[in-house]
Amino acid sequence: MADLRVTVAGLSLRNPLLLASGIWGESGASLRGAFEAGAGGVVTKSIGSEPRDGYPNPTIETYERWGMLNAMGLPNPGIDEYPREIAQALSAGAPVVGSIFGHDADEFARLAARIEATGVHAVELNLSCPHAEGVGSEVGQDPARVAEITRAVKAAVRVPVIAKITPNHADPASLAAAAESAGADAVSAINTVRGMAIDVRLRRPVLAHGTGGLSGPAIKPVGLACVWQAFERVKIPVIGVGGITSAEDVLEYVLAGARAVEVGTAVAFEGIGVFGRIAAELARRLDQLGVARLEELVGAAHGAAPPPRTPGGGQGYIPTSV
Amino acid sequence: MADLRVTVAGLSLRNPLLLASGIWGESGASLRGAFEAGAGGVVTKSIGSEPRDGYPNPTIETYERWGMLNAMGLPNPGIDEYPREIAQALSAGAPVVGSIFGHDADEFARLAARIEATGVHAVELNLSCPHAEGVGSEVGQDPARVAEITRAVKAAVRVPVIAKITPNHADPASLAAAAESAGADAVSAINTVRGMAIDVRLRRPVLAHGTGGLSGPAIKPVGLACVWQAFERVKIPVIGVGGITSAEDVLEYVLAGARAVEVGTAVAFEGIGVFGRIAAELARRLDQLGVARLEELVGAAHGAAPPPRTPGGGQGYIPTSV
Amino acid sequence: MNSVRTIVEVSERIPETPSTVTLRFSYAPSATPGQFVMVWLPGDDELPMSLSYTGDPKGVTIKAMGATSRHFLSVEPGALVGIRGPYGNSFDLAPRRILVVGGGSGTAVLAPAAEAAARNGSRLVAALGATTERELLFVERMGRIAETVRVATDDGTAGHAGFVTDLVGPILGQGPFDAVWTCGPEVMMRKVISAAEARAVPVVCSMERHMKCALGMCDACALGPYHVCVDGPVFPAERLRNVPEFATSKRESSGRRVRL
Amino acid sequence: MNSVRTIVEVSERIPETPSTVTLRFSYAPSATPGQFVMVWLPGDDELPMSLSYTGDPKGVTIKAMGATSRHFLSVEPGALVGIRGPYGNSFDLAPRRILVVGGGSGTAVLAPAAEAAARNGSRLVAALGATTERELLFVERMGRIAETVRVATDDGTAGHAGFVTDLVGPILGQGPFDAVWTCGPEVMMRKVISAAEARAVPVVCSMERHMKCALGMCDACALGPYHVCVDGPVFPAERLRNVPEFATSKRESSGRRVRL
Ligand SMILES: Cc1cc2nc3c(=O)[nH]c(=O)nc-3n(C[C@H](O)[C@H](O)[C@H](O)COP(=O)(O)OP(=O)(O)OC[C@H]3O[C@@H](n4cnc5c(N)ncnc54)[C@H](O)[C@@H]3O)c2cc1C
Ligand SMILES: Cc1cc2nc3c(=O)[nH]c(=O)nc-3n(C[C@H](O)[C@H](O)[C@H](O)COP(=O)(O)OP(=O)(O)OC[C@H]3O[C@@H](n4cnc5c(N)ncnc54)[C@H](O)[C@@H]3O)c2cc1C
Ligand SMILES: Cc1cc2nc3c(=O)[nH]c(=O)nc-3n(C[C@H](O)[C@H](O)[C@H](O)COP(=O)(O)O)c2cc1C
Ligand SMILES: Cc1cc2nc3c(=O)[nH]c(=O)nc-3n(C[C@H](O)[C@H](O)[C@H](O)COP(=O)(O)O)c2cc1C
Ligand code: FES
Ligand code: FES
Repeated sequence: MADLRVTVAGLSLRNPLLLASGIWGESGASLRGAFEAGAGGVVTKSIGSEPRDGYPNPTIETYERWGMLNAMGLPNPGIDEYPREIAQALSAGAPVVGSIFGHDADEFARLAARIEATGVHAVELNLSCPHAEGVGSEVGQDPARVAEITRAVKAAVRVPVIAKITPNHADPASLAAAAESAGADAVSAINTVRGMAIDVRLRRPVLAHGTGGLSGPAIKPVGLACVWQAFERVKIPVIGVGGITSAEDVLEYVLAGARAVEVGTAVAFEGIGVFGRIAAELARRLDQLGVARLEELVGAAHGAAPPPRTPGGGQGYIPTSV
Repeated sequence: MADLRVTVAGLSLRNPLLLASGIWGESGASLRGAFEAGAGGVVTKSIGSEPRDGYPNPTIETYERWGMLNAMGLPNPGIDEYPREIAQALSAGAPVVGSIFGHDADEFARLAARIEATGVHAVELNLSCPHAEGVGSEVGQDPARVAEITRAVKAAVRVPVIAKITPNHADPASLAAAAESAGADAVSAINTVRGMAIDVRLRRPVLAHGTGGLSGPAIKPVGLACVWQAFERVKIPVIGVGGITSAEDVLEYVLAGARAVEVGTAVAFEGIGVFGRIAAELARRLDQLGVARLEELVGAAHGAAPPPRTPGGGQGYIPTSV
Repeated sequence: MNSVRTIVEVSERIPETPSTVTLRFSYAPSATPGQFVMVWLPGDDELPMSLSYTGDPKGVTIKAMGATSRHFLSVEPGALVGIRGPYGNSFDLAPRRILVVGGGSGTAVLAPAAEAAARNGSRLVAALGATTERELLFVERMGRIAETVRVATDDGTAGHAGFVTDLVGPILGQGPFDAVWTCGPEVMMRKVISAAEARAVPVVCSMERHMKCALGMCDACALGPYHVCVDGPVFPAERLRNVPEFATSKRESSGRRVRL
Repeated sequence: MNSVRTIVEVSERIPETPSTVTLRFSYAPSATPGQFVMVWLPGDDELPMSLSYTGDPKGVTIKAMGATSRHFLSVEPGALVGIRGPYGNSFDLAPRRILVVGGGSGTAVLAPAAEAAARNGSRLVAALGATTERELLFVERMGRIAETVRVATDDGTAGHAGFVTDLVGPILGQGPFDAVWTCGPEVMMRKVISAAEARAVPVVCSMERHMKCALGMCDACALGPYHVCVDGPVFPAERLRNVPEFATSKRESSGRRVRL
């Protein structure tokens, strides 16, 4: 039976499947439930300094089984209330990553210290939520601010720090590089892709907030490209996120360079059993492929020979780094 | 019967459906065929200074009916050869938009003048192809270069100029604003979303080029958000592109602010008959909605009242411009 | 999971009490009693609402609580609302002798379930409570199917003066019952459970929690190890026994726990 | 449209001529004779290839032309290749008397079509051409189903010394034929059409054009008003009559037209 264990940013995981931030992440019982259902570890909902309601409903729109748009607006109980939820997850033995969001480096650093004190095994910086003003990707789209925030958080905590980057950028890998330069222990890619839904009869946006973030299978190609490019650019481990619903998806991310992955929207489409199912599938698939340890495959699609030739005529094809 | 005619960037179209660049766009007979199949007008393949083979195959990957990834690599016969193809489309009476790509403002200006001379009714600047080195979004992701290129093209031609912008950016509307400030007559949004596909058994990227661009239904939410934001930011007309497969999709784009739309990937999934079908559907749907002229709906979802209240508790919801 | 949103036209508006209105509309997906839908009032919020009519046309029965539910009261026929669902589980409709205990708008979900059970051959007694006589919901509707309908009002304007829960013990004492179904404020439901447990009658509760996605994803509706939107809203009381939040706390929109 | 790519293992490699090899593999989607698949040699290009075997295992028969097709020659059993399709239309298999005229690797697509027609009761004559005897493709395979197989080689090492097209007139003169099927260089096919038209026998041609998407989208395979990938590859000669490019020009990868 193939070995699914991975080590990433100091986390030792029994399998590479993390619960993504924002899914089953507000209550300690849910975090625990996700772990018991087979997740290798859990990332909490992104927590801020104050309780925050998020946007009014409608906060989600779905597209058959291939996509979902959400603008939750970062609802969270705030850092004063949340530690009790984390405690419940930790007591179940789950590796817990505390996700935080803030307006500036100071706020991030303060939140990081607070959440570290709960006993989380790592901190993930939400530098990438596409639908919240003054936080999320608004602070995370500038490499300089990514570096500044990462540096401040690194100075404030001892646990590993993971920077979660946005795909809504001309060069997402530059954000990964900025995080690495400031000492991040890993990057996770990606958060949702900015999107919107309009209702024709009502002549208005569907989400109360107007724009939201696209997740689910639709964004898997986007996530794979970001992970691929980040892997080429940084030495720290990359965690792949976006549209994962099967063992095959996990392996694609791993081959692109991910050392672990996060699973979100699949929980809505399939239920929390998705973790157990994918983990079992993954072990079977690796056996089938004759791979003893999942970690052997990290980044293994890099360096595959490029097409060796120029098709007839014209100015021809010049292979480039992708 | 509802009036589907629209006027955009000086083009008078019998219906808002343009053939998107890169689809049925290399041969004059195909451009003509798309018009005869019901398109309101056609955009040519993006043409460069020299013949260019594009990348070797595989150049496409599909995802059921909801998405497609391509890295054609801008194959095109070059500006010396292409005028004969345009002539064939013009002779059929089709409104023709000549799409061009280049490495810098000079090359764009030269190409624009050359393509204007063929008699095209407008020029579209490809500032947004996500998978070609030194051209496409590499020049189009910087507002200053978008403005510089647009300005140079405007100085070189009399026909209207449309800047096609990329969604792979932190703030795509800023690219629209840059184009407007430089005199663009319209913007089209969006080109494809950067993405990648990996094959697990082969342990390599599927596309010969590695990364490619995602198109089709998966990116409709992304296109709608870009059109919405561009409409809020600029006064020049916006042309919506991305994932359109039905009259409902067209109306969503129009309500978000598009005065016309382009249809690409749907041609692969349904055939060129998609134009006639959508045009007929559109007329029926407008009749059903009691709308006499499609143009009445342009941008009509803007200004819909935001949710009026804060849900109980917490720091509450502050409506913002989306 | 039916998560596609459909815009429907309200076909009928039935004022039920001064604070409660039923809206009927055609909505194709089939539903079973106990399930709920997410109802969007465009320009306003989207709220979970039990189906008070599960056939065609479907219906929801809304009591004015906060701003949005109050806005729903003024929705007129012809208005467009967004519906998605139905979501959640439903009542077991096997024929038995059932006591139905509804408090306030909680009766909305019990009525279609009671009707369906009656059609299947169940024998029913109903106990309905409200603040005052005019606020009693579906008394007539329940009267058409139940052997007996007992009412209670806080102010004594009709039936028992006091809580509907006061009626439960005496009714259960009068005859063998196989089940109690209840929906209303959690403190009320807890009392119903106590009274029924004393007589070893199993209770089923229909629960409410703040809801956003209704897809078992966002965690807004977390209740102990459950998500009310997918594991509920109908819970046998045994499943609630080890849920410390039951009748003690709930979560706000932010996820913050507040005492009930 | 079957556009999902499947990675298959080559199960058998059959050298057919010094420059031509057949690769067999299991690939589930059903196909009809005349259709093609896109075959990807990982690390190299992906090329359109007619199915030379449409049953199970399927097969493609590849002649070394440029670099990629040459690389295919050295593919061994066990190698992984990517397949998508089948794409395009197919031959009309109604029973008739058919003359099959193949030039070079063109015979690859004609063989399975001829076999299927024969199974349906068609009577067949085949005329096959190549540069030299050892390059003649599927002579034995055609011999098993055709009443007569005539061959032609440029260098006279077998059969008629000269073009296979020289055989068409004489064969058609010998008996009533209902149809001619041909695949090969376009100049060859044009000559076949002339010879058949002189005797009023309708011709069907299997065409090749540069292909990228195979989905009727990218325009690489444009041929007059047609896209060979979806409107073809099988064309009745009448449909080609008004296509000036036929047998005169084709498009390179760039879309630039070049003379044949
Ligand atoms: C499964 C389910 C079925 C329900 N069925 C009915 C029904 O049939 N009839 C009926 O009148 N009410 C029903 N409710 C309650 C209803 O959804 C609202 O909670 C209530 O109408 C108050 O909403 P408001 O926005 O006007 O109140 P607010 O002023 O916003 O707040 C009043 C209370 O409503 C709660 N609330 C606000 N938004 C939501 C939300 N999205 N989800 C849940 N609670 C919310 C608040 O937390 C607060 O406790 C049901 C709730 C659930 C979860
Ligand atoms: C529908 C169809 C069916 C075909 N069936 C067969 C078959 O059964 N057996 C067989 O040997 N060949 C077949 N071919 C031809 C084959 O696809 C290639 O053209 C040929 O193998 C040469 O490829 P190359 O890359 O080695 O040559 P190159 O050196 O690249 O060029 C040689 C020629 O091949 C053409 N070519 C290159 N790439 C492509 C492409 N993607 N699509 C089409 N032509 C291309 C070039 O334009 C040039 O004319 C078929 C082509 C088509 C369109
Ligand atoms: C409902 C919902 C809420 C989310 N909330 C957060 C959040 O609080 N913080 C965060 O970093 N990402 C959040 N995300 C993004 C996910 O963690 C993940 O990056 C994204 O959904 C892509 O993965 P998926 O396709 O598996 O869902 C949220 C996503 C969804 C769908
Ligand atoms: C095969 C293919 C080729 C394309 N080539 C071009 C191109 O040459 N120039 C350009 O501006 N856009 C090109 N595009 C992008 C489309 O014009 C369009 O912006 C995009 O596909 C989104 O629309 P869709 O979802 O309707 O396809 C291409 C898209 C595809 C799928
Ligand atoms: S409402 Fe989102 S999990 Fe139940
Ligand atoms: S190969 Fe693309 S249109 Fe035929």
